[in-house]
Amino acid sequence: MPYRQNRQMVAMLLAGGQGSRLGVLTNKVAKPAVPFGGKYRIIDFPLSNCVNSGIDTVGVLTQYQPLELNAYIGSGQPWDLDRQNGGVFILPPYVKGKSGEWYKGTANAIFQNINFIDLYEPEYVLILSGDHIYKMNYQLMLKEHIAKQADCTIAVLQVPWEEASRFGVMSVDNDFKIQEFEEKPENPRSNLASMGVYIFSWAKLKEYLQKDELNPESQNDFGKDLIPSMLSKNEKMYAYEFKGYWKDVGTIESLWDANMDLLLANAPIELDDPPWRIYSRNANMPPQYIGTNAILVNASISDGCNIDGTIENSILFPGVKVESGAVVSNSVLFSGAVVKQNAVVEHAILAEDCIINERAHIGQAKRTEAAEGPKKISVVGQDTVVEAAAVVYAGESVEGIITKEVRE
Amino acid sequence: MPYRQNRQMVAMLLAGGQGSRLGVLTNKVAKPAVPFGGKYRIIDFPLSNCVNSGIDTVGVLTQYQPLELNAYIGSGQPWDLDRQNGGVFILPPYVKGKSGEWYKGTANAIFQNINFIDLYEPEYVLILSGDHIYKMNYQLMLKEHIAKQADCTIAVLQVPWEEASRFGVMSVDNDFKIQEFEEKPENPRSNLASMGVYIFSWAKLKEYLQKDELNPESQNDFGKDLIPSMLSKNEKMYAYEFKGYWKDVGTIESLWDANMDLLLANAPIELDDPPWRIYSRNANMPPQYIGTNAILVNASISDGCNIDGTIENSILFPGVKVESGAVVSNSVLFSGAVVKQNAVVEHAILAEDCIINERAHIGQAKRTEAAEGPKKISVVGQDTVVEAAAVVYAGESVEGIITKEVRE
Amino acid sequence: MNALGIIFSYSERENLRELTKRRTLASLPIAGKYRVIDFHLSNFVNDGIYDVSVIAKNNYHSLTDHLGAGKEWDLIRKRGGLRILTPFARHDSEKPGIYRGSIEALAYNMHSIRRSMAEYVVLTGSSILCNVDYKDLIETHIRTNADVTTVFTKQKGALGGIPQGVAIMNFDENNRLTNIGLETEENNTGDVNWGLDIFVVRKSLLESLVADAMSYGRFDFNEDIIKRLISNLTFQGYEYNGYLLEVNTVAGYIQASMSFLDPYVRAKVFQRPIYTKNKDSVPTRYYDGCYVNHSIISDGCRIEGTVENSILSRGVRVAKNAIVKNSVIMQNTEIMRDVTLDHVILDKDVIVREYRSLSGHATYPVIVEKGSIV
Amino acid sequence: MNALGIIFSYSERENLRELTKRRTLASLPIAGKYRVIDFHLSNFVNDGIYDVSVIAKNNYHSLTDHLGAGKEWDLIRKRGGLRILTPFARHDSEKPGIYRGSIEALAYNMHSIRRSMAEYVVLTGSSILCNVDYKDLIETHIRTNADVTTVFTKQKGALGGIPQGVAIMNFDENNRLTNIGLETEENNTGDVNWGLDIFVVRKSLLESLVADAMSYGRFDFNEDIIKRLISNLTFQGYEYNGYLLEVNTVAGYIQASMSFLDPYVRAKVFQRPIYTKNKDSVPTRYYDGCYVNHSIISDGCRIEGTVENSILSRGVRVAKNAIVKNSVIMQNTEIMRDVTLDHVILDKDVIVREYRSLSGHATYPVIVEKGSIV
Repeated sequence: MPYRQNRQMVAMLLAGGQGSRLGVLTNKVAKPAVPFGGKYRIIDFPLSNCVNSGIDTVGVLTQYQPLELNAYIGSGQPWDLDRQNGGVFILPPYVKGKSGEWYKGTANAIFQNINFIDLYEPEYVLILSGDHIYKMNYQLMLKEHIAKQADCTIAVLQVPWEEASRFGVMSVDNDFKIQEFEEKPENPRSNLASMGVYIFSWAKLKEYLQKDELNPESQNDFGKDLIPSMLSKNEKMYAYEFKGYWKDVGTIESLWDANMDLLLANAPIELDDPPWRIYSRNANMPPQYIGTNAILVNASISDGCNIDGTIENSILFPGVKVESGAVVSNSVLFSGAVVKQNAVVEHAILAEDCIINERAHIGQAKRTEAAEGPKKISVVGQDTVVEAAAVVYAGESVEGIITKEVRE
Repeated sequence: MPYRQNRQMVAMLLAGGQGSRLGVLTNKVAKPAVPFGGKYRIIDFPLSNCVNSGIDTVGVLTQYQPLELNAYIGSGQPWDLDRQNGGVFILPPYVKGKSGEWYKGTANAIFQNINFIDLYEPEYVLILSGDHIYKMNYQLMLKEHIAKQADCTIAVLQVPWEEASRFGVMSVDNDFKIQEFEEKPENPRSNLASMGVYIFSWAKLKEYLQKDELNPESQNDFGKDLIPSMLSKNEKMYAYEFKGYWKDVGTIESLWDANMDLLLANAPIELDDPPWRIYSRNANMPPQYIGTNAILVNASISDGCNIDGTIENSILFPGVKVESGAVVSNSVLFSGAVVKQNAVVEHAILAEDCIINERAHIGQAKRTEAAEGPKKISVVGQDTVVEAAAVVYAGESVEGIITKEVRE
Repeated sequence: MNALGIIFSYSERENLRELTKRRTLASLPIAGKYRVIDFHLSNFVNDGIYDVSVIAKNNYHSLTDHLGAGKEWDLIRKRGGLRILTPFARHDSEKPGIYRGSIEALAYNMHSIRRSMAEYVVLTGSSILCNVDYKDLIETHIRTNADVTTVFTKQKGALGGIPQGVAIMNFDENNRLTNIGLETEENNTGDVNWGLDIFVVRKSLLESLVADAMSYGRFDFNEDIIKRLISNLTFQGYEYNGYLLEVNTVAGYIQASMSFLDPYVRAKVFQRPIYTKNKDSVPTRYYDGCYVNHSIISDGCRIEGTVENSILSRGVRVAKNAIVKNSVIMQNTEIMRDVTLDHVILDKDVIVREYRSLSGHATYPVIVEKGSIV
Repeated sequence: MNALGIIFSYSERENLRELTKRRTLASLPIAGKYRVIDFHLSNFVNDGIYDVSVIAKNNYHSLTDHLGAGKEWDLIRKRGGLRILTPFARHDSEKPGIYRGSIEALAYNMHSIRRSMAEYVVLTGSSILCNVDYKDLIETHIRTNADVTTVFTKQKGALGGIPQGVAIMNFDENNRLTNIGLETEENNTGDVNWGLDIFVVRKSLLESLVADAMSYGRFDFNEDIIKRLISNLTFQGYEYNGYLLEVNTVAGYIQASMSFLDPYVRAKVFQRPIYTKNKDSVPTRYYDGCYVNHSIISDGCRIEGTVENSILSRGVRVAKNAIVKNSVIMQNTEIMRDVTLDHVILDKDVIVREYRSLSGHATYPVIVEKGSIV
């Protein structure tokens, strides 16, 4: 099409990961489509950050179970990304010439979409992932990148030393120039962890993507291959320190944790923030109804819920039903979950449309376990039916129809 | 999402074909994205037919070079298919569980998207392809399908007997019940050719898709496998005779022919037809300018063209430039093609943004050839530059930079 | 559906006091997050009518604001879609202002109505919420060869009677209208058929009926078309038996609002989606010490106090020790500490300061105007 | 861009005869497929200003029809986007109608302007088509610490002079405005700076300037704000040197239209995309025997006759032996066999029957009103 307007920076969102550490929650959906915070999905955060940062052209790279993610993103309208120029684009792998190739790694996914990026002739490319909960102004990071004439800028934040080995960490000089980068080191020499948010000068990135593709040894991954390779060639790479709230939600525990953070008296991340709104697709449900037997203690409840039980320290997505006598505590209930009379749900994540029947108990501590220590999180998969009086013990993940272990 | 409204019929458009018989025209785009008729692309016809027939939920199955096709379809707004419920959905192959699978055949493509179709719980599924130019009310066909309580209805039209062997042909009884189906038979026993437009009762189709998938012998193709298999099981299959204009544009010659049909004094297909409008994405160009040296004889010219030469019996897409002294005849020029001074273009298709420099000659008859017989069509690929005074002979396809054979 | 839906966004016989001072009836907030017109638009859309014109008369700023281009109702369309017909947008703009009855309103907007490609027109007012099955209504209209089909009911209104000012109708054994009159009694509880102000008519016939009535200076649909032509044309009745809420008066409005606390009403009303403007609200937060009982709460509220038997719109704040009972609280109101409200309607953007107490009665609730600080 | 664009859709000093009888200046068709406002909206959007309000006064039916929700200009937005501010949509609807100057127009729409989150406001009229670089304009405004920046030019208008009624300005060596007056001569060809009616100002300052002027009953921006406050505030000049078309008069309009035949003007104007309403037109068909020379032709035309030195909108039919010269032909007109038109403006939907001949002069073209049959 003519008159395609160039962009200073295009964002590429890596949304192809399977997210296998989220277990049953990602059996049917890609990780970025996993629900979060009562009415959001993880991908709402990077998408909203983009729009709020003034970035209006976003490619979303998908390959694992994209049906729901694609339907969720749709035209991009909920994020104001339904533009005549730019907007949001779903970029699946495809067949070129005679054969197709799946995305081999994060860098390869970008490599396969060089043509897409080139359409907008950007000077910079922002690489994002769909695994994190945070609010960040990428424009400020770009300013730094430009000011330092960097080839690559990596957003970092300080993590506790004991956790540093879970991340890509980097050693920097006084000017935050990166001296060393280690992917998940056993003995980290720094606690500046990569947030998985990169800005590259496009010409430079393209050059390295093409090199990386030719390297048969490479796993075609940003953290493992491309960034170390750039560093070894002494390219100008800087860290950009981010000081706000940032949470990787790649595991059941961290996902649960991040949800619970929203319920803290001084929540470290505030979603009710008009100038930096997190947008999401509207479920279009009637308002919630709170019944005559409801007891609500520190809860976040969304449209379409019908609550007649006790909700404590929990987050309920749209259309959840909790009947009288049921108790839901320290839990996250995705859309359409039903908790019937006198059932108990504690320290659990219930996925969409699961049904917890009368007197069932989700998250019951095993008698053999010590009472102390953090409780393990139970997960009930999408569409699962837990039969009346059945028990799912703390830390278990279940799917299908659960009849086991009728409670004494 | 809750409240997903069910549909009586969902359309699935098979747009994954490479269209290799279109040669250089499909090097960079999927066949359905090939331009047609001055401002359209092939896919505009089935999409507009759907909307005009009241079908508002369309899955487009892509896997070959979908970048441009996806950008073209976008939110579906040009076809009024940007709906809150339903609308148009791009359905690429994807990774399920541990691995992904490309679409193996037309039936397999539908098989892999059973979940998508099931979301709308349709009673009927309309299968379309993206290879044909026609205007058809699918609703009338559905009425027939319902009236006959058919399991499958195949749209057919009478073709000249000598062409029948190029199609899937069927023998029918007086009630149009299909007795026999042959895919490209050497000695056709009928001249009722399949248009590649099928309506299936969804329950029945799903059953056969699942069976077909389990059959290791199957090529997972509708015409070769699924329809013969249904016929062999005596399912209720009917032909539905269509009597309007229908043209397969799968080859260079037929694509050129169909374009030329629009220029006939009594064009067999009329695009300027408000109640059955063919929609397309707007190129947003200024109006055309016709210069002081222009001679226009039976031409179709679009926005953004700048014409100062002679245009005869030709179709010019938006943004074409023809300089003074140049002659374009019996040709189709895609968007942005440039024909410089005194160049000659005859019996040719020029793809997007190609440049025919001064005094070059596209479609020149070889001196060795007989003057009689239909002229062969020349094709100049996208972004090709034909150098000044170079010659491309009738029937040749060229790409890249063409300097060969300076004219005497 | 081959039909154009026309919604009159105002009511000629409403008495909603301060609630319609700055808005038209159709944009009155109801049931938490909705406006009255959401129900009418959603009914059309749910029955496949995607060509809808809304006739506005005055005070329609909040209405146009709410509807925008019609995105949320899926009414941005190449063909049909949503049109808001405002009197000032008329071609002969020298006569802006007030229509003398529904016929004049139709006549002045006929240039736009004529452009619709639909064959039939479904007309509805705003003040009655119900869910007539328009598909069946239109099919019945066609099947019975009626000239005009009018929807009626035998049900009583929310207050146990028949709303004042509605048309009382008699039908013969084939549901053909034989007689029409105006209800003048207040709260007639007799057993009569009354009209819901919903009509189906072929568009071409509507055009000529309106042109005809206009040429005689006649402006009322019931009086001047139906009553006068009852023996010349076939007016067919179509009985409606579903849910019915009427909001022409404050008492009716509060009754209709409260009826959403009834699970049966909610189930009926929300059987199909009701679309409304999306506000990107956050979920509602309930804090320690709150007590909520038998209430409808919309997204974006923050509740620290007590809410009982009430309807809360989006973005309402109820501070500690505040008590809200039997009340309808509209969007973005702030109810501060130790406030007590009983039988109160708080319009949008109201602030009620600490320790204030307001109390009305079911038959005469206290209304606090939009933007007030109490 | 952190700016709100405001377009006045009308001009207080236009004289376009029949062309604006039923439309406001901003919806005047021009350059084939466009309306005047397309250029203003596209300029904003191309410079990243996606928050635009259009102030309408009267006759805005065709304008709202053309703009719809703003889809084609990419102005359907969650934040900002397109707002059409019509006088009747005001809160205090008892005073509909006519504004007494641009200040009153701004004052009456201030509730809406105030809602915009933009820090700066760019104001523009409709009658001058140009492409000021708004990014640079706003940056200059900020850099020079101006209170108000006003855009001026030294260029002559299309007719070789300076349009009547514009503001004549003097600046000091730092481009600070020292003097402002009104052009009263017709076709002044002297060497002066004249204002393009484009201003940048911080929104908060605009609000107080407007409130202030209103409280004294002053309604004209140039006279009552700039002239009165010239010594108290810093009014900075910003010179514009690009293309310039002025359409306040019929002569200007036809001149501006014809200038699109100049490849230089086309190159300048269409350097960046100009968006307009999409009509899903088919390509234009040229039949055997047609002759077209030096003309702008839009999509959807069918040409069998002769077209020379003319501008044709979409959907124009020129039958056999018809001759169209030096004319501007608007949308969906039908020119039948053996018609001759010279120096004619045919408004939309006109039919010129066989053998008719109309002929005007460059300085006084014949105008055929919308929908006429000649």
